[in-house]
Amino acid sequence: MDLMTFLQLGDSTFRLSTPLLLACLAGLFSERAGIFDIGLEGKMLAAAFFSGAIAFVSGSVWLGLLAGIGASLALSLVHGLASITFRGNQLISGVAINFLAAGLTVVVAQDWFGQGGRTPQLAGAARFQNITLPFTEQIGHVPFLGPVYVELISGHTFIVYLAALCVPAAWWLLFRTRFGLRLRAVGENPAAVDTAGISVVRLRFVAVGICGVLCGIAGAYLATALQAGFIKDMTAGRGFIALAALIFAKWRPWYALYACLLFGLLQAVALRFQNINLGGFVLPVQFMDALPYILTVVILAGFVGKAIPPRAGGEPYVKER
Amino acid sequence: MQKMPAWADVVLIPLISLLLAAILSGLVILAIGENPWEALKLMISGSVGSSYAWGYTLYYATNFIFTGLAVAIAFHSRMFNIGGEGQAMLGGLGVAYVCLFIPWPHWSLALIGATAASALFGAAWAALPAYLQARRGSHIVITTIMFNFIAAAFLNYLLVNVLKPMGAMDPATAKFPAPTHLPSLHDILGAFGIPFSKAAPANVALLVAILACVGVWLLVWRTRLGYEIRAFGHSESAAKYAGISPTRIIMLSMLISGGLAGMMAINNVMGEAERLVLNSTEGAGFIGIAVALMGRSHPLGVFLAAILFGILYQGGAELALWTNIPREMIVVIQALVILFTGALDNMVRMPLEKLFLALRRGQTATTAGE
Amino acid sequence: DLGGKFDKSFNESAFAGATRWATETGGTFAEVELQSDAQREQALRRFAEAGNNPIVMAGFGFATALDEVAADYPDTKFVIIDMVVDQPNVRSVVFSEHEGSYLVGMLAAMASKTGTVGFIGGMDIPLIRKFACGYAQGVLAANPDATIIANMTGTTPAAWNDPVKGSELTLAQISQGADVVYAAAGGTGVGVLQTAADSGILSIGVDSNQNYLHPGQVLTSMTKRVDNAVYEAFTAGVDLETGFNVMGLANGGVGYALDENNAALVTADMQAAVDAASAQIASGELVVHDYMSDETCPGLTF
Amino acid sequence: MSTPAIELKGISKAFGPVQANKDISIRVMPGTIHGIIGENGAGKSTLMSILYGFYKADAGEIWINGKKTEIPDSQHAIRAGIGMVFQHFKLVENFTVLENVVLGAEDGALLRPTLARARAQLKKLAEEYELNVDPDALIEDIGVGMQQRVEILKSLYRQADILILDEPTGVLTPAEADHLFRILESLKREGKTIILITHKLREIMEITDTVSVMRRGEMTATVRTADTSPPELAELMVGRKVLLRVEKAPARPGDKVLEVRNLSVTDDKGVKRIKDISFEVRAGEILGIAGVAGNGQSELLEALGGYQSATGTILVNGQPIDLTGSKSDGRTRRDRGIAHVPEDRQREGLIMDFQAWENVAFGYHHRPEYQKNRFLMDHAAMKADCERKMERFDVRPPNPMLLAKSFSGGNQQKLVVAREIERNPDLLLVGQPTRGVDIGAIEFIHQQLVALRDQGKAILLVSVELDEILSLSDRIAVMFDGQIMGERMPAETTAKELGLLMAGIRGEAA
Ligand SMILES: Nc1ncnc2c1ncn2[C@@H]1O[C@H](COP(=O)(O)OP(=O)(O)OP(=O)(O)O)[C@@H](O)[C@H]1O
Ligand SMILES: Nc1ncnc2c1ncn2[C@@H]1O[C@H](COP(=O)(O)OP(=O)(O)OP(=O)(O)O)[C@@H](O)[C@H]1O
Ligand SMILES: [Mg+2]
Ligand SMILES: [Mg+2]
Repeated sequence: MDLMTFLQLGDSTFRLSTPLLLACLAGLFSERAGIFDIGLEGKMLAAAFFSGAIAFVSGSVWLGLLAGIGASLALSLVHGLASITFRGNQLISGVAINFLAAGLTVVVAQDWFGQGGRTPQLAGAARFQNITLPFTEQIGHVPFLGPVYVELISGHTFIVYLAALCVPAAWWLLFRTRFGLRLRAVGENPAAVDTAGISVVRLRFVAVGICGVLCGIAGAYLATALQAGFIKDMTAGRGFIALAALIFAKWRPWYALYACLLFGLLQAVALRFQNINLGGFVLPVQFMDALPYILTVVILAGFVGKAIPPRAGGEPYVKER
Repeated sequence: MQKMPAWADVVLIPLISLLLAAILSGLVILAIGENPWEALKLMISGSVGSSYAWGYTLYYATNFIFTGLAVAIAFHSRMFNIGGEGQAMLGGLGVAYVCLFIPWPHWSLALIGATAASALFGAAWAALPAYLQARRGSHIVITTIMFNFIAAAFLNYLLVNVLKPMGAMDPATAKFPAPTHLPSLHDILGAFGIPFSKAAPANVALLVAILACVGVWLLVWRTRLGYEIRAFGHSESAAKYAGISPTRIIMLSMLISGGLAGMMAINNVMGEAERLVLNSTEGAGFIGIAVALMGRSHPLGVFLAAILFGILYQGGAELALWTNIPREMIVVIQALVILFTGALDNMVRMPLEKLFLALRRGQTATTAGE
Repeated sequence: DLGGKFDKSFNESAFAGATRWATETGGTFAEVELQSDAQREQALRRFAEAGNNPIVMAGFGFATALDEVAADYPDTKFVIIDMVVDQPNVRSVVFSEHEGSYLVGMLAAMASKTGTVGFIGGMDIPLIRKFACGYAQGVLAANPDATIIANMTGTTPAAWNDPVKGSELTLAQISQGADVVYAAAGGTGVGVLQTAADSGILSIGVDSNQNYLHPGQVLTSMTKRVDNAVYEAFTAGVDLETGFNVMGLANGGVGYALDENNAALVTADMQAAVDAASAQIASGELVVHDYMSDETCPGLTF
Repeated sequence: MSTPAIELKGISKAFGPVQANKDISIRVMPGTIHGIIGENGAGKSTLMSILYGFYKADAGEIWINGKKTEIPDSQHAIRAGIGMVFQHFKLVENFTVLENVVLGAEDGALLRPTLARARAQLKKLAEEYELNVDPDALIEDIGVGMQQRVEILKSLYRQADILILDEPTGVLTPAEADHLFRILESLKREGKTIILITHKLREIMEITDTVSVMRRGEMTATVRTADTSPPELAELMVGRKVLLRVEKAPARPGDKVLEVRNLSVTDDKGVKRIKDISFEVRAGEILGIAGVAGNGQSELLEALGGYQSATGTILVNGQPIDLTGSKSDGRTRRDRGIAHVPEDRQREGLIMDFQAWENVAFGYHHRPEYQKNRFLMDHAAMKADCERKMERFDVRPPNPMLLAKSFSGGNQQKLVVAREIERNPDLLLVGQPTRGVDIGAIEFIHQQLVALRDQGKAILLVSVELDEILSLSDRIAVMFDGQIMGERMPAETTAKELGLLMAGIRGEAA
């Protein structure tokens, strides 16, 4: 494999990892606070549609991004209402949100645009454009480093860089601030947080809100950066891969980055090489598609390091039986 | 002392939840500029208005009975089997193998063989998540979700690379041979002189589904295994004390659950399509969750909820055919039903409990005052 | 077919034909878009029950369902596009996509500066290989030294509607030197054309005339007049002639698109060369190999 | 007279249908230690949780230092200077001590300065009150005694003037309890007000200035400790005269029924909970196992009952039983003649959502008398059996169709005891038979146990209530830290000596 192919593959990996990473960090905040979220997929999908739709209507990708975040936040609110306020089953709520998004995006899209559940193509300012980082001219000639900088690092959309920045930010927020301490505590033992005089409900809602914002950005990225417009079911299981990455990462931000890069790479490879020939043995493309899920099951089985979720995860905080 | 009478829990709460879901769905239909009332009428007439309509409604309901029972039996042992979709896909594979590669002399024998194969394949697909849950504590919800995706990829591989007949365009198996074709309700009712639409796909699998309901009821409430499953579901610590092996119960309940989900294939794959196509399950595995929630995990409840969802599905298909309401509207309604009956259960329950408590306080007060 | 009515390509073309008939004659038609294979039979039956006649279905996926249904409704006429169904009340329309693809392949080779051109197919089925094979022959005819990179998006119907993958494949082909890419991939092609335009290379549309999507950046489109087939079927109404119907270059069933959006891209020389080839094919002088005839392809291996 | 530090007026609280507190009023003077006693479920914890803002009262007022104070949540309680050590600690297990202490009381948005200051502060507090803990240890790695210190430090770090301790000694050895009391004394000297919840009369008499008694959600009396006596308090607590001794004839021990040799149990985390113990129980005798909760008694019962894997040898009637593998389960043990009244009837002994008749077969549901045929169970037989047992054990209400959770604690326990004793076992394992059970039911259950002994059955009794052990047992073994510290005959020992053994100290007699 020559350098160029390698760089292309890396480039593609970055692009494809970005939505996974954002969704994975979204799930991380929610689950660290004790709210399981299998509705990442749905939130991303809703955000993808609304960002695409509003970006098309307004012609501004930034308004689109806001709309995407708004839509995702609305679903987060539903999840919060169900699992925090009304202490419902978080898994069932997540399932419902996924269906709600899958159905509603198409119904609304059909009503607004009449194009069978898609938005019109976005162009120009209605999309995120690739950003060329400074000094590409100067560094471009340097052997090896030059192409790496120009091809791999430079020339992505704003959100790719944003997602990358989110990793240290999430780490810092969780492990270096008061808010992070409380958030992690509420996912481990909400009663401890409650008796320390902090509102469990508010804290969890904030976490679910952060999750909503990040899912919103992830969805907007799909429709306005990676693609030029929304098409039905465009998340294509990314929310579940993000969930898998979250388990893979053992609920830690830096590991989340590595897991998402790995899964992004798997997707990039599967996209480019349909069936991979490993010295006479052909690895079918379906195997590559399923690999993230298989890896997650292996991790969950505890054969490769045990993944221990936050202890209060999935359980509503019930004071009075 | 309960907070609420049992009938309120079993009947009142699901009904109120359903009503809420219906109202919201109506609002959505209104918002896209259609008349909800007209839509409702069309849905009803399209789903129960003729024997053709009933034929489709019952066909869908048959799918949902199987997947609903699958989720329900897992609920009894406090397992959330979200993998019905994948298990049903694998069930379809089992049916395809049995129908394609065994020369059956008569459909009845083929049905028995296919039922066994679908149950076996479905159960096999549930076995690993169950084992990992029982022995390694891997969360069954996550593993079954992952197994849905793995099943889809696996089936995709087999259909594209192995089972697709030479020269065929779409990834699907060849048509099953005629002796495996199941009699439809038209044929069955026709034998009794009852006219029924020839076109509708409802078939003898419906009877198998009803038998499955009875079987699950007997299993859960009349057998020792059912007793143990329920005991385990209510309290794992107590079950251990009583000498009930958690591994055994988790494995058995999930195998039965997977088997039931797999058995759906005798309806959609063997009874209707008569070949195995991609995505033959069409989300029925997930609808099973809604059906089990609405039906309170009781076979009778599951049966009724499955009919309800059958009506929803067939009615929704009619909407998509004759109005501008897209077929996805059903998905929205389904989501709202799951949301209200499952996740927002307490939203309805809490005020009701307060109400009943207040009523009872009032009653005791008056009796005490006398 | 699966992939959505507004795929800017195959399905949209069929819909356009129906709409044209409706506006011209004032007639009405019922239509439904399907989400999954399992719904095909139900939709067909429902339409037949409701007395629609004729019923047109766009896409090979209907073949099995139609075979079943057609027999049950002998008084209803059916039209299936892209597939042959042998029933007395069915008209099967197939196109000579390899011929049209041959022409755009020539254009691609002539427009390419790098000598490398790409092909991105949708679902990997014989039909799409037929496109690819015709294209490859055209490319090699115009430039025997050209390199052709061919990729398929996937093996399932999802491949018709995966612009992300289309876009990634395009980038991959660009990195391998391709500067003209032909997308025969339904909705996936939208992503291909988009990415090609974003990256400043030329693309070739399919089925409908897609030149307008990115004016000045789409070299041409291989047109497959599904709209005409639908239009004719509706116009004929119940008197529709059943049987087997091939639409090729000779009868205007396929071709390449030239309009103001790509006028600057196609030079007079190029046009002349292609038109000459077109005439030869139409007259039978030049035979483009059809992949589906023997599942082999000179000039391209899959 | 000075203003009370705390005054509660007319507090009421209901959990659904259960009235946990009824119109409760109480005054606590500053700089005193005020005790609250009452049986299980009397509503003590509920009342204190209301004061701490954890629960919201349905009615009533809270006055702190003479000012009416609204305490809608714990934040307000902390601001009012109240600290509380809960019965069940509220600590984040995988956080360090330091992180737990600062949680909710951070100085600013960043952690680093907070942690630095807290470290210094903790050191000071540790010196002042003999409260040493390693600030960087994870909570899950330290013992319960240490965890309790962390809870106290949490309150002191927040500069609480009023400290509530809910049953702090339940998990402590007598020595640890003495240490705690010394700390409380020094806090009191500093002028802090302390509320101490316990149901151990001895502790009340030892340390408190005033004491309030609760019964069934009501406050029955508040008296100065100096003016009262244990029998008087006991009577206030249960509402009638208490009979402390059980009438029984001397034991006539027969053959060995249970022989335990070198038994060890390691839990899931790899901690050794039982260390190589050996003992035996003979037919016709009751062996009492005394000890502070958490010293391996639960694991012993579980291992004998078949749901905790163990190593070593256990012989029943001279035959070994499997300690691992599929034959080491409750069902096999029952078939070998071992019945088991578990420590926690609600978590283990009963399925709370099953009806009584289903519960009465629980654990024995595979027995032939409950089967109609190869496939189906015989519900009629189960119901008839339940009715019989309810009648003989005076379970009220005698309705087999009621859910287990709708019976009161005492009646739930009777159901369990009925089920296990009626099996006529060779060996009966009994854990905390009278926890949370009213005095009438206690008497009844004790009589049943003695009667079974007199039929020549072997009984192993585990209880944290020393009085119960002393009055029922024919022989007493004391467990501490997974070991048996020694065996005593009840007639030849005292509560004091047993208390020392329970603390791990082999006294003069050892
Ligand atoms: N969170 C809760 N939800 C519902 N009921 C509760 C709750 N907490 C306590 N109760 C009920 O309220 C009553 C009083 O309980 P509380 O814990 O205050 O008693 P207690 O005196 O502290 O008992 P113990 O000595 O066992 O600690 C009991 O009947 C109990 O079951
Ligand atoms: N979790 C519960 N759910 C429903 N009802 C309950 C629950 N707990 C208690 N009750 C009801 O409250 C009543 C009082 O229960 P509780 O255990 O406090 O009784 P008690 O007065 O302490 O009796 P006993 O002395 O026998 O324990 C019970 O009879 C029961 O009907
Ligand atoms: Mg208490
Ligand atoms: Mg009680």
